[in-house]
Amino acid sequence: MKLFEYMAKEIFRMHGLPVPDGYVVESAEDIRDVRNPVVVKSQVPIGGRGKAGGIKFAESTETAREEAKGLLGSEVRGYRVKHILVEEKLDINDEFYISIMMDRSTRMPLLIASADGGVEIESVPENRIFKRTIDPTIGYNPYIGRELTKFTGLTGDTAKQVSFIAGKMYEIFRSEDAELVEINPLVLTEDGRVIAADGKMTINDDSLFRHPEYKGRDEELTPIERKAREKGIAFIQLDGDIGVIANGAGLTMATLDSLSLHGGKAGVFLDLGGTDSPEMVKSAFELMMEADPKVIFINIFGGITKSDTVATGLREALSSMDVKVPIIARIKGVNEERAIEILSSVGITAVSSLAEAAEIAVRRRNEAAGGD
Amino acid sequence: MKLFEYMAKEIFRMHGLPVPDGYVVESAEDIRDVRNPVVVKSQVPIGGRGKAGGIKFAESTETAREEAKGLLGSEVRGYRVKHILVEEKLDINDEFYISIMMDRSTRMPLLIASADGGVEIESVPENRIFKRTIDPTIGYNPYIGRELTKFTGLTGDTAKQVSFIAGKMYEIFRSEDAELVEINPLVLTEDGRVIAADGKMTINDDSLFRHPEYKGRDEELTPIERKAREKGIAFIQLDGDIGVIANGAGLTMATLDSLSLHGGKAGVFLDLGGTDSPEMVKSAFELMMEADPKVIFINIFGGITKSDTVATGLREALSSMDVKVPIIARIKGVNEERAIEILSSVGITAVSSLAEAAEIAVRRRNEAAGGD
Amino acid sequence: MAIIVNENTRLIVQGITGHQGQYHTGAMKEFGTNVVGGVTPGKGGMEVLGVPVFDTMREAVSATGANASIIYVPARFLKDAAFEAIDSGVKTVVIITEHVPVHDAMEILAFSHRKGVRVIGPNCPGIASPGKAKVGIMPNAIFKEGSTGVVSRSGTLTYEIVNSLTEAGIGQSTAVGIGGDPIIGTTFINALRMFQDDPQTERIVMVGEIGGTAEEEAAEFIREYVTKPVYSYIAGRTAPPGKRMGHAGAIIAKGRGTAESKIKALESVGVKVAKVPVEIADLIKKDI
Amino acid sequence: MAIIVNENTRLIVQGITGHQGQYHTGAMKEFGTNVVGGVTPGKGGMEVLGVPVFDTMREAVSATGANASIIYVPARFLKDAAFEAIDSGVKTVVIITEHVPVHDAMEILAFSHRKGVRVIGPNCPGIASPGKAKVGIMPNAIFKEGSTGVVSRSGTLTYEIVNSLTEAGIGQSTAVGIGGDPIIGTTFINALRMFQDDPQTERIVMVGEIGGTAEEEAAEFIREYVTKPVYSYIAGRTAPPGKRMGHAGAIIAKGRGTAESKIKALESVGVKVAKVPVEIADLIKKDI
Repeated sequence: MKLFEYMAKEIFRMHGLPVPDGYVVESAEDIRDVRNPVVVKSQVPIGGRGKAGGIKFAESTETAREEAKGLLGSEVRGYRVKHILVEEKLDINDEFYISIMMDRSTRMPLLIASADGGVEIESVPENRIFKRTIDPTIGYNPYIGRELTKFTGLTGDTAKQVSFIAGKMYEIFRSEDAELVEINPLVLTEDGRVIAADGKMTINDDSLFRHPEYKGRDEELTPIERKAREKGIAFIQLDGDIGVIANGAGLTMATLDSLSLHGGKAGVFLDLGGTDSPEMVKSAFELMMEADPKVIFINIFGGITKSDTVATGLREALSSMDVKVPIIARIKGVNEERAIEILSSVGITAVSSLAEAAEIAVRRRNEAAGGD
Repeated sequence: MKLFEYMAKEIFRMHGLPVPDGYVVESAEDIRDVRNPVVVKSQVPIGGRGKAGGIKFAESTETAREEAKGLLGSEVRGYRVKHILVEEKLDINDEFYISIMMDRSTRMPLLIASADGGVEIESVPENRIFKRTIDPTIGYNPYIGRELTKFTGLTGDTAKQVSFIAGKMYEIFRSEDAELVEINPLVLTEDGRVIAADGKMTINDDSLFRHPEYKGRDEELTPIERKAREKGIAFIQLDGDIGVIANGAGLTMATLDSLSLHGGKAGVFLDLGGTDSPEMVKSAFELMMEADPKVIFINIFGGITKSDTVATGLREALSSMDVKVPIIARIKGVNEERAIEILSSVGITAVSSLAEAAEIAVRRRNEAAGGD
Repeated sequence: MAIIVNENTRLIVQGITGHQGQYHTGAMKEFGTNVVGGVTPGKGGMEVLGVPVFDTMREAVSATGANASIIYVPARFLKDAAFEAIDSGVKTVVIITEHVPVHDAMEILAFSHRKGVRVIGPNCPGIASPGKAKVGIMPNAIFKEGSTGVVSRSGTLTYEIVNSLTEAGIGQSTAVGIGGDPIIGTTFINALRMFQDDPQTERIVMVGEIGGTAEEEAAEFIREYVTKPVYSYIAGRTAPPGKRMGHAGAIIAKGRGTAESKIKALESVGVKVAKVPVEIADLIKKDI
Repeated sequence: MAIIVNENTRLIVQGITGHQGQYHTGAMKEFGTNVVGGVTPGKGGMEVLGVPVFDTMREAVSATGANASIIYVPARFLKDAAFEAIDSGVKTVVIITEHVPVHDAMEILAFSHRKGVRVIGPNCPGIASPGKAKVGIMPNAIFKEGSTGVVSRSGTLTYEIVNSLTEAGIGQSTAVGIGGDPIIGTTFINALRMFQDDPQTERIVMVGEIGGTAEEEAAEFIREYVTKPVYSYIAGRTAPPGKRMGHAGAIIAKGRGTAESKIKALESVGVKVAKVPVEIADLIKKDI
């Protein structure tokens, strides 16, 4: 789960990593008296807010509240703003970049830093970027900070502060089960402080069971997305109009590829995540109906459950629903002939070949869409 | 440094490891009203207190104070008792043994446990003792507790408590830089609690710089021992009468062996710990004078410092002291001829061969001792 | 020969008394796997389908001479079970469990590396060498013994591909599902190296998907090391771009990670890439 | 040949700008060691005795192609310096620093094991192969090139023994002081194995002391592996019993650890044990 900036900074503060003085509000009235210049920052789980007009400056209480009013409820890069972070405006002398992420190749944390902060790090030349794998069996040690500051040309007290911050970031990365901890920009102020002016964190979803403090603090979901998450089903909205239900991410994508080969496009897809239990298929079907597709395409490769059991479950589910759109099922596994029989008996076109099923699904969609 | 039982239990308590209710006193008057039976335990840094009469039981305030009075100031196995631990008397159902120590062979912590607690663990048959190396890169994990309790035949809630305690002991072992954490007996009470009835800990001396909380809490030293420790000199009292100063533990022991070969016996030895600096030699000499030996034997193998520099330092030290006993110096290293000259000029018998020097030292001792 | 598991595999099932553990113990035995024991703490002394159950891995290994384990325990107990397996003396550990915290996976793999133990997974369907042994959850019926090595990041998509190979008469030496998590024990490169070195394997099918750069790295490795023909399918050609690791991730990815990038990288080293799963069998049949 | 250090050793001195670092850099250069660089954080760009100083080990290794390092930094900074060395690409790390916390030593050795780096020490005088290189603090003058390998737990006692060998005309292939701390990187057994395998070494001198069971374990290893003649001296025959690790330690020691136990174990595998240091040279001279 991606944390909002203000949540990331709460965690930074708890670990003793310096952040600007500030607080979060949900309404402009909650902004306190502004004595020194402040930044009014819309809280959206995406970068590029500044360019998109999501960050404002104010020198008076009135302006600050006005700017907050403008931002709250508005859309910034596709996200509705519900929270505003009000912070001291820093006197910036220099801006750095620093992050720690989980690196798939080495299977270890990777520390990334650059003296060229405040811009998109992808745009910084490779030879200006410090990258350092941290062996988790020994963790962060001061020598890594020395390598970092040497590379980035930092010296003296600034180097010490940045080293300290890198160590704190590693501590946070490990203790919070993060996939990413990123500060951009890390600001060197005119008076020599090094402060996290921004903060991004992604917490590994699979670790949330041991981080109850994050419960209910994740990004907002549509009602249907929330329902899907509760069932453990991945729900993705796309721009086509065939509804796809499949088990397993790879098989789901292969299903999209197969539809595409015949000229079809998915409008929504539900991935049951490797399971083929009748209950899950039923839940997915209920969710699918809410997404209102033109055709529904089910692709189940039976692993643990026998195909006919899955088919029976699906037949039961359908008996209590009023489904108007055509359903095409590709069903494979033990007792697939029996499964195909069961589904055919309730009007579902069922076959065992993925290619054939995809072709039929696209044809039906085209029929349903008429002259679209 | 070895901790007294009551200090070890303070640490156990801080980490959530169950210990009996109790408190420490330095005077019998400080014993509070006794409502339930208590144990009155003399605090000495050595095992076998019980047999030596260092542990008493009391059921009334009066008896408790009487027993404490008897113990305070007495000697238990060679140690003067200055502290008394007063604790609830446990209703013992069963006694186990458990410890974690640093194992030289594997260079890793070793967990040792037995269902046969309350006795000297050396007396327990090998096949009743559970031993398990803990890899410090992964630490203690529940499966190690399951192996322990399986081996020792513990089940159910007792097994769970013992597993928990083993994990806590590992946590303490690591966080306190311990060389040893030992509980014997670990008691299973009649009402099903598992409690550390005793506690032993040795903190690694070289780690004390990062454990300021232990400062001044170590065992008592004689004034001369304290002075030696402050100078970084190892001071050991023996039962002979030749005073030995040497640099390095191995060389010091080799010096004793060489003296012994010629029939001599050291009375005290000072090990400068590998250094050969004139200042250290001087300090050692001053300490040595307090120990009042019959002959002083100095054995310095020069490494970093040139021999003549060491000799000059020694000459200076002697000029301000009134040394009556014969001094024999074995001095080896760069410019040893010059060093021997310098020492000879102030009446010290100096040679470069250890064998020869040892022989002379023993002869002088015999002359000094006369008809002993 | 086959890779990793074969007729000499002596398997312990961790979590054998659970629903999944029991079911798959049966399926693996049917496949021909020599399941020598199971472990469930507190259930030592029981039997599951004639297989003796032990309380700890140490006991199980010392009593049975096992050299491999498969783990079905829930994610929150997985780290402990995996450490126990790696520390027990077995040489191969297959982790079926899904939703394993990524930091746990990292620690498990650091330990396995230290101990010289091969880990497959987590979140994988396991491995099967038809005619010899299966250590996993893949349906038995889809396999046929042969000379094609299959390595895949997906679960059910692996079944799809293996099934389509079998239906086309193309048997497998070994099929290994390495798992789709970001942090996994056995990579494409590990599997490619073993297939290249395995005499039974004559060609390799590599099933990838969008995200990460494992396929691009595999392509590099194929260029350097693999001489046997490699066929591939990359799932997600038409899928929307997945979640990315923000800007930090972009630095590592450097424009890689898309289906196009992966397909291009693979084709540039001579790999034949199918557009849909079933096409792999067609590509192979053209060559043999 | 010699063991561990030789004419191909390219050495970095960690803590080169300190008093000890400077002094021994000079002494090692005089001995013939190829000291290619030094490291002191914040002092990069300086020179010490013509040796370039770097801020970090990474830089130093990449600029000089170093393959070994020696560490003189104080105990409280030692763990960081040792991790840095092990992580830098060098293959040998000699830790002179004394009073290293035993848990730090344990962590350092776990990491060195993971990285395949040889650590000597901590709290050791280092290693010298006369005529080739010295990485340590032993006095230069005591050495003479030859065919006797020396391994010792002590510091100054090593000087004593090497010196008495040299005075008796017995040269050394390599002399290594492994350090007297409980937790050390290179053990008697490691050194014995290397000396046995080293063509230059014809006989081995092993200098032990009371405490621990390393000498008893070495005796076991000698029985199994060492065919070259071994001579020994165990310091402390007449010393009082040292500190013991309480009852827990007694379980491990099982009556071992005394001079008698060590001497008996060594003599039982054919090792000739001297009563005093100088006697070692006599024992060797009788045999050659």
